[in-house]
Amino acid sequence: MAGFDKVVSTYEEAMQGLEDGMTILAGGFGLCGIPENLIAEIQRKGTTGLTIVSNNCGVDGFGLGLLLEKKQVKKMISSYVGENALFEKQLLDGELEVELTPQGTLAEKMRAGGAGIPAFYTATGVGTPVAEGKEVRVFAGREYLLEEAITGEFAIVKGWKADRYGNVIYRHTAQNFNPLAATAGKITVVEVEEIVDVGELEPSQIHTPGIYVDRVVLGTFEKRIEKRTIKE
Amino acid sequence: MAGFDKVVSTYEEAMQGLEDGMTILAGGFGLCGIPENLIAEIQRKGTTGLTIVSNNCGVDGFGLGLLLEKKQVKKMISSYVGENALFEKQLLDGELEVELTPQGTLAEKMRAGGAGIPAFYTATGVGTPVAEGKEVRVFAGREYLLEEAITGEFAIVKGWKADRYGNVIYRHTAQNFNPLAATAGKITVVEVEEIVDVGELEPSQIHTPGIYVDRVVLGTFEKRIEKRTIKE
Amino acid sequence: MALTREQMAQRVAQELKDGFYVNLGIGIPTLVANYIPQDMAVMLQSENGLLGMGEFPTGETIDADMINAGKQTVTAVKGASIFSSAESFAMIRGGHVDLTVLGAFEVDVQGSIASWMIPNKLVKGMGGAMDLVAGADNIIVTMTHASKNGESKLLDTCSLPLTGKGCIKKVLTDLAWLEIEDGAFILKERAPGVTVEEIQSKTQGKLIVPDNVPEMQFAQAS
Amino acid sequence: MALTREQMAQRVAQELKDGFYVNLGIGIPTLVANYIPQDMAVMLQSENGLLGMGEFPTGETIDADMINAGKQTVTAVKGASIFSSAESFAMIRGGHVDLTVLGAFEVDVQGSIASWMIPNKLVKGMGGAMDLVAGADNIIVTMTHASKNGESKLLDTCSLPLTGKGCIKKVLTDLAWLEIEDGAFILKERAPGVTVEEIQSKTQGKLIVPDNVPEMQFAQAS
Repeated sequence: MAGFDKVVSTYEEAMQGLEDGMTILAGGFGLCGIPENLIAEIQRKGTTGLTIVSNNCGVDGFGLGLLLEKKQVKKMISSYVGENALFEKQLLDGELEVELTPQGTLAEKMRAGGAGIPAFYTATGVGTPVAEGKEVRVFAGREYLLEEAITGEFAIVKGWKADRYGNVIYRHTAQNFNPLAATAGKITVVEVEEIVDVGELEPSQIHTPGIYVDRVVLGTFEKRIEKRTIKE
Repeated sequence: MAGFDKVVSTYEEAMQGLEDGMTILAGGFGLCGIPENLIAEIQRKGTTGLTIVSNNCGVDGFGLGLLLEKKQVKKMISSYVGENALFEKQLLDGELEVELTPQGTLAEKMRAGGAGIPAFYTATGVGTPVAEGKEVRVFAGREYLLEEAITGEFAIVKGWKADRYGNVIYRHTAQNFNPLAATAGKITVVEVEEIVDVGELEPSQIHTPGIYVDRVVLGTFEKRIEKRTIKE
Repeated sequence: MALTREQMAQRVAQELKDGFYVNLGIGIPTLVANYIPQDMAVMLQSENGLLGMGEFPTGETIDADMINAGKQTVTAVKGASIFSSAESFAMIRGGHVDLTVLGAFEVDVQGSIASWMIPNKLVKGMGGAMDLVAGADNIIVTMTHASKNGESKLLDTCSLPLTGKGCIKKVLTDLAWLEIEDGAFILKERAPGVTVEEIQSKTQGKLIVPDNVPEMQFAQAS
Repeated sequence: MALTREQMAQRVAQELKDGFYVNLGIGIPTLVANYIPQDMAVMLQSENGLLGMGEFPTGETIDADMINAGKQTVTAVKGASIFSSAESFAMIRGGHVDLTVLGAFEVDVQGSIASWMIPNKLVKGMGGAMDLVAGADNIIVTMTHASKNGESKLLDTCSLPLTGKGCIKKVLTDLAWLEIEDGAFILKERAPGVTVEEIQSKTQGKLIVPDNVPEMQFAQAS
C-alpha cells in the first residue's frame, strides 16, 4: 500500500501535471524560503501562460525571475515587485499582467482559499486603487473592502524538514507565505532540506499538517541572500 | 522598567478589571484545556451579567458550569451545550440566552476578531436555523453566509508553558480554542502549568506570540476528564 | 434482517480507500475505525484539533490533554499532527478531508440532513456537524431507516431543523445502502434478508428501485 | 536647520514607550531602532513574520533563513517569535502593534497617505504598507517636508494614489513635528533653528500654528 507516503524521487515527478495556463501559488518572501528547485524545474519544463501568486517575483536570474526570463508568466499576483529589472521591462512592454495586492491581504487570500472561506472583509486598501471594483461595506462605523480567496492548481512550497506523510516544519523566517500556499493548492508540492522519520516531528509543532501536502521532494538549496547585511 | 514582563502573582490580579456585563472569550474544548482556575476566580469574584464565548459550557460543578450555578452568565455563545443539566434548566427557564454557533464558525469568528477581519463568508449553516437574519451570497455558484467576528473585553486561556513575555505553547489537544481566544481579547489572561525562561521556547514553535497576551499567571490544575475511555 | 451497528460500521468501512483522511462522527461512525482493512492506511481527523487519532489509551498512558471530538481520551498515531480549532475547521471547511461519516435524525431526497435539534426536546447544539457537512464532498450518513415507531427517516423533506442543505449523497441505514440523485433515493444494496418491499414501505421520500438490488456483501470480520 | 535622518529617528524614538511592540518601515524608520532609550524595552515586529527583531548578524551568524521585511539579514532577540505571513498580518490588521513608523511621498490634512506609487514612474508595489496603515491606531509618518524642488509634501489632498485614507495623525518631517486634526496640520514642534514662516511656506495644506511652537528637544545621543 502507498498509504500516506508523499515522497517522490525526482523534481520531474514533483511537478508532473503542470500545464500551460495554470495558476501556481508560491511560498517565499524576497529570496527567503523560496522553492528554488521547483521554480527551476518549471523553467526546465517550459510551461507557459502561467499565473503566479507570490509576494515577490524573485530577482533577475534567480527564483521566479527565471520564469520571467523565459516569458513563461502571463500574470503575477504580488504585493511587491521591485528589485527585478526584467519584471519592470515586461510590465512596461505590456507582456506581463500584474495584480498588485497588499501583503496582508495576499496572505489572507491564500489562507482563505485553503480554509473554504470564499471572501472576507478588510480595512486594508479602502480609498486606494486596490479598492477599485470592490464592494465597500461598513461594520461598526468603519469601511471595509470585500476581498476574495485565492486558490491554484499547484502550490510550490519550501520546507525545512518533512516526514513521508507530508508533515512539514519551516526554518526561521523562511516560513512566511509557505504554510499559506500549502493549504490552497489543488496539488501541493513541498521541497525540503531533510526528510525525517515519521513520528520524529512533535505533533503540536508541525507547521503544515500532511493533509495539505500531496508531494514531498528532497532538494539541495543555494539559498541566495538578497541583501547581505552584517553588523559594522 | 516593566518591559514585556506579563507575569502576575495572583489570580485576583489576573482578572482585575473584569466588570459586570462584560464579554469573556474562553479557551477549551469540553473540559480539555479549560482555564479552570481563571473560571474559579470569576466565580469567586461574583461578576454577573456575563456573556461567555466558549465552545462548551463545562459540566455541572466544574469549568464554566460553576458560573451557571451562581447565575453569573447572561448569555452563552457556543456550539455545543450538552452534558450540563443546569445549563438545560436555565435555558428552559429563560434565565440564559444561548447563541448556538457551528464549531468551525465559532473558531473562525474568534480568529477574525483577533485578526482585524470584521466578517467573512462560509458555507456552514446555509439553509439552517443558523442562517436566520444573515446575508446569503453566491460565490462561484455556491451559497455562503456572512458571519461577523467576535471579540471580548477579556480572553481567558489555558496554556502549557509560557515565558514572562507571554509567549505560550499548548500541550496536545488542550490547544483547541485557546490560541484563537488569546488573539481576540482586549485583555488576554493566560494561566499556565510552567513559566520558563525567556529564550527557552523556540521562536518558530510558539503557538501564541506574546503580543496577544497581557497577563500570565502560574497555576495548578485538576484537569478533570469528562469521558475517561481506556483500551479494553 | 436489519444490520447490527457493527455491520453498519463494517459496510461503511468498505468505502474507505488507502490514504484517506476521514472524520468519523459519534456513535456508529466511530465504530468504523474497527473495520479499517489491514492492508489500508487511513488517518482519522478529530475536529477538536487532531489529525491521526489512535486507539484509546491504557490506564497508564491516559492523558487529560489528549481527547477526541467526542471528549473521549485517545492517543495519537505516529505521524499525527495537532493544531487549533481554527486550523482544524480550515481543513474541514476547505474540503481537505476525504470522507466524513456522521449520524442523523433525518435525510431527504434533496440531500438535506437534520441531526442536531429536536424542537421542544433538548437542544444540545450542532457542534462541528454543520461545518462537516458543508465542507465535505464525500459524506456518508449512518442511521436507522425508521424510528422505533416505524416512522421513516428518509423523507421527501426533512421535518426537523437542518444541519445542512443539499449536501448528502450517500446513506447507509440498517436496511439499505442508498444514494441520493436528482431528488430521489436510489436503492443500491439491501441488508441481507431484507426485501425491497420492506425498504419501500419504510421510505417516505421518493425511492428509485433499480432492476437489480444486490444484497450487501461482508468480508469476514477481521 | 533641517533635521538629519539621524535626528529624525531620534525624535521619533521619543514617542516610544516601555513595552511597545513597534513596526519600523524601511529608511529613516529603520534608524529609530538605534535610539531606543536604554531603560526601555521595545520589541520590533517585522511583517515577514518575526516579532523580536534583533541586530544585524555577524559574518559568522548570518543566515539566509533569517531576514527582515526589508530583506536584510537579521537576528532574533531572546523571547522572539516567528510565524507565517498570515499570522503576522493578523497582528498588524488586528491592531496589536502599538506603533508603526513609515515613510511617505505625501500626507494630507485628512490624514491620508501616499507612499507606494508614482504613476508613469516605476511601480514597486505596496508591500505591507496598506495593511500597516489600516491596522494601526498609532502611526508616525517620517518624510522630508518638501521635495528637492521645494514642493510641499504636506497637502490639502494627496495627489498620488493613496496607501490609506484618513489614517495618519502624526507626521515628523525634517522641519517639524505635526499632528493632524479636524482637517488641518497642527504645528507642534519646530526643528531647532527653523522658523514658523519657513514651515508655513513649505506646507500646502491648512496649517494651524499655536501661539507657542517650541523647538524640538534632543537628549544627548546615547
